[in-house]
Amino acid sequence: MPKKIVITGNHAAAYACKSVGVEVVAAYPITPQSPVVEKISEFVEAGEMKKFNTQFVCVESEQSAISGVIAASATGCRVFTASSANGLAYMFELLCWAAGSRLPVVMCIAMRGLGAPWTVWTDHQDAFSVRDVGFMQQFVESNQEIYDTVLMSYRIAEDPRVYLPSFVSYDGYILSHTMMPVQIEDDDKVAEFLPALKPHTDLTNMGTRPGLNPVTPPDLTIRPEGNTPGYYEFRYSMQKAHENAFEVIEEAAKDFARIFGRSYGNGIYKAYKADDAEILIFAVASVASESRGVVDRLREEGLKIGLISLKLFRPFPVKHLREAFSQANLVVVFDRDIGYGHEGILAYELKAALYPAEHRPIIRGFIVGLGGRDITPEDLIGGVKKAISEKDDRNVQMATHTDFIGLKLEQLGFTKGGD
Amino acid sequence: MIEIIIYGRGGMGAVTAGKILAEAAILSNNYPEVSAFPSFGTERRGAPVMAFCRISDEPIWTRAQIQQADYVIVLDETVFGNHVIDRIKTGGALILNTWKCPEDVRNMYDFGDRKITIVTADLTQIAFDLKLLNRENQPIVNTSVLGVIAKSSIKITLDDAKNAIENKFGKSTKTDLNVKAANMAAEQALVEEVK
Amino acid sequence: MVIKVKDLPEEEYILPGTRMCSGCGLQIAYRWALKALGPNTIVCNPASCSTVTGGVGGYTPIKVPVMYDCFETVAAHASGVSAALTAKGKDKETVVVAWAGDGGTYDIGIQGLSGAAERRSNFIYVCYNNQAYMNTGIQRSSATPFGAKTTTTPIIGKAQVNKNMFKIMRAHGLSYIATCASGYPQDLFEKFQKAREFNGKGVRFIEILSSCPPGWGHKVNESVEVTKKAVESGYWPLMEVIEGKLVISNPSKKYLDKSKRKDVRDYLKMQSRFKHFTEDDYKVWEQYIDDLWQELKWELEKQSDL
Amino acid sequence: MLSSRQTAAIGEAGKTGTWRTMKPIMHDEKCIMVKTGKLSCLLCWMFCPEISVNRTIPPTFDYDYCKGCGVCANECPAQAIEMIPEKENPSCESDEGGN
Repeated sequence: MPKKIVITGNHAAAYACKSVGVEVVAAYPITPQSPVVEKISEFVEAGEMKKFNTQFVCVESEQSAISGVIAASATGCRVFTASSANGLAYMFELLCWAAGSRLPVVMCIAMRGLGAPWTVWTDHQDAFSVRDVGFMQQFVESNQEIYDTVLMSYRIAEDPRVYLPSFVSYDGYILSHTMMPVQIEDDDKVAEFLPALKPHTDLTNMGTRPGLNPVTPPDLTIRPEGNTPGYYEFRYSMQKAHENAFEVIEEAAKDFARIFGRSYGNGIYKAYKADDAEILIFAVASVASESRGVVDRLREEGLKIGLISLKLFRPFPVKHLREAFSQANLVVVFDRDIGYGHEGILAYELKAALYPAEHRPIIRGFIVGLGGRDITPEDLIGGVKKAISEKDDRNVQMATHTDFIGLKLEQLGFTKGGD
Repeated sequence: MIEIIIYGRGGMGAVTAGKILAEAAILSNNYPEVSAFPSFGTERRGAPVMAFCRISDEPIWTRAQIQQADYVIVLDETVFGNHVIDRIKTGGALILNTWKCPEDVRNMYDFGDRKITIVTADLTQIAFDLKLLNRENQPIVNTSVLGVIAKSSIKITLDDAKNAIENKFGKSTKTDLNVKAANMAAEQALVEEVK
Repeated sequence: MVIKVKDLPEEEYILPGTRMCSGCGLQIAYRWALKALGPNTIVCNPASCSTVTGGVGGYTPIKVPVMYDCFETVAAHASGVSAALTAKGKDKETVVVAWAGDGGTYDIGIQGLSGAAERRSNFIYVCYNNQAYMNTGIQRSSATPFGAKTTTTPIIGKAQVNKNMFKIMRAHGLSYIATCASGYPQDLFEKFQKAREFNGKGVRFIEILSSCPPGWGHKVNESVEVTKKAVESGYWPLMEVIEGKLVISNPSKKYLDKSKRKDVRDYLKMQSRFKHFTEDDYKVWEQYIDDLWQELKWELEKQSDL
Repeated sequence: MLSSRQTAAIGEAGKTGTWRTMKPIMHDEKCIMVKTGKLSCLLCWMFCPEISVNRTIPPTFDYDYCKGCGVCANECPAQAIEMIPEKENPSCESDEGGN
């Protein structure tokens, strides 16, 4: 019997590992991800994962954590790791390695602001900082969605059309430490959804003696034995794999809904009251879930407003977003992150995606809630109203400064110039 | 949606109280959606802490901290004060662990003319009476408070509270003691009549 | 008992026509290590000379599975392979080897190695020590010995004595630790067989003094001779620590007697990296060797007292 | 193609025999193994870094891949191996090799 339990987001991730039968876990604690590591060790020590003979490698750093799971994945095992912020940054080199080796590593990010100055609280800067390492990247809004998305991520990552690692990112504390009801599914149902791993590389396969060699010449070399693959071509094939991922993700989302009766939009984005909306909010994760109540409140005021909550950030669903925004006149983007020297990352990615579209809405971006500054519905309503009032102001549209919501400059002794 | 803030001190189990409350809410079948979370910070033993809980029959999408709650539960009277009263919605309720009666509380603090129901129960005394103490010989009050909640207008019964406590701690004599404390708290709680 | 050359196995695990330098000491060591370990071996290889020599593109001269990884992570990597083998129930038959250079061991990789050693991950860690970052063009490492010229100690040579990795690994309480030299394939062969027998007993650490003709500046044909001189002078004692007990290996045993040790100048003078040495520099080396053996002797005496 | 998988091959770096400037030749009459008629000494085979000495009596060289380092000649206890200039005694066809 599937059971509904009240657990934190971190524990939801750990339960998902148990459900999918992860064979090797290597992880290093960091706030706010630590309880994931603790819970999995508890499962392993209590013998609850004996069926899979799960090995927990208690490494001495994040770098070793990701390195260990890369190696185990190349040895044909289903693997998992998790991190946050500076730990994630410490993994950076190996993240590229996992993707370049096309290993279906699934990894959770309990999102947290990157130091300095130190913060343990949430924003999305860490997750967005690793957007170009080659991982697929999904954002979630609830603990149930964490559990479900980890399940889906394995299916997508291990699909032979994809073979790419995947991030599942959720807000530190806001989900990681918040208890919510989560339905834990039966193993046989999970097995129906997620087939056994068919690794493309298995170092134990002595018969064929495959090595995994990342050293490639810059140009295709014709040798007596045949062609030698080149680095550039590998990059191309990675890009193709990302492009293939869309159909795999949509299939997985459909199958997930059929088997478990839950769904998250089309698996790519979740639309909320968007059908007739002239104004759309665009956000991810905690900001998106906070926006739902905001949409309800503003609808009561008579505004035709909706929400596009982006679930899949990498690959970036350009085609789907062009469709999603084809009716809107105004898009308000709330970024809990910033591309320093430019603007919110979601905002500029969306602008680029819609630039060639036939219908181009006005896109207005705001920065919110960095380093865990609480985002209240009033903050978001203020942003939407400001965007509406300045919608036709050409000067505002042409301006290059970035709007921050919820700053307390004077209270904290800063000047307007940030000094 | 009902919003609840729990005040306590680090080590008293305010966060656990939130979690058990959320569990009990689920078990009641009246509130299929819950979310319980600590005030996000580094918890230090003895320092004032806050925990938050939302229970609802509809999906909960807000992730913001609760500014003003329908119910404010205070596990330790020494953290109580006007700043706590400010966090109670008009029409809401205060549940305070104290030996005082609601009338005394109203007189001692500045409630102004706000319409707030005051509920008091001497959870600390109940814990001492039952020898319900933690490893540091501190009285355990984060479970018995569920009994007081069961007496409030929140649709959670004493049975739900009992089941939630058993789910959390497993069946044992200590758990039984916790349940007993909740029952006693339910009996002894004093609810102020709102004029 | 030293194994006879004719009894060494014929099966090769490295195929000729490799990318390694002419006369490379690493290649002799790699060849005999793999021969000792046999076909059920998985090699993990961080950035180092052996990465490039493992082949460029789709082909490799190495006949056992090799997975390459980042410079600093080979020990964690081997831990991952080892954990995966345990999960699959294949940890008994297959041996995992981390094959790293001195840069990847002494410097950037020491954290991962120490972590793996402490948690008793199950693999053989090999440091082929050619005493500098040879793959990037002979820059100093913390394994570079006193006085050696490298491209980052280009004029006066390295001012510091090298780190003592052997002692550092001993402090981790490993089941098996050994030193080898690329000029002693038989000794190396036997030690790798022994390390294989310790499968299941955590990290086994083997350090190989590996000659490098371009880095050390010796003649290519003297690649074997140079490490022999290192051993004969007493500079590089071949030894083992088995379950904590120190054993001096046969080729080095006689150098407990100082009078049997050959002049270290013969070793140093073969190499252009020491060409600038003055009498004082030689004396530092002589003192280093004396101290080294004094310490070994003390320990052996202490052991026999027990 | 998924990732950089490898297959084992002889001559991964091409015919490395072309790297050679000096070439080993065996003076069979001096070889210990020829003298004794037994597979005994084999030091040239053992020390060869490039696996280019064949384990035969007398040992022979794989000139396709021998890089001419001369370790074998240096280590031969009977001085049976002589290094001679490759140029005057070519034994390997030019090959572009790897890169």
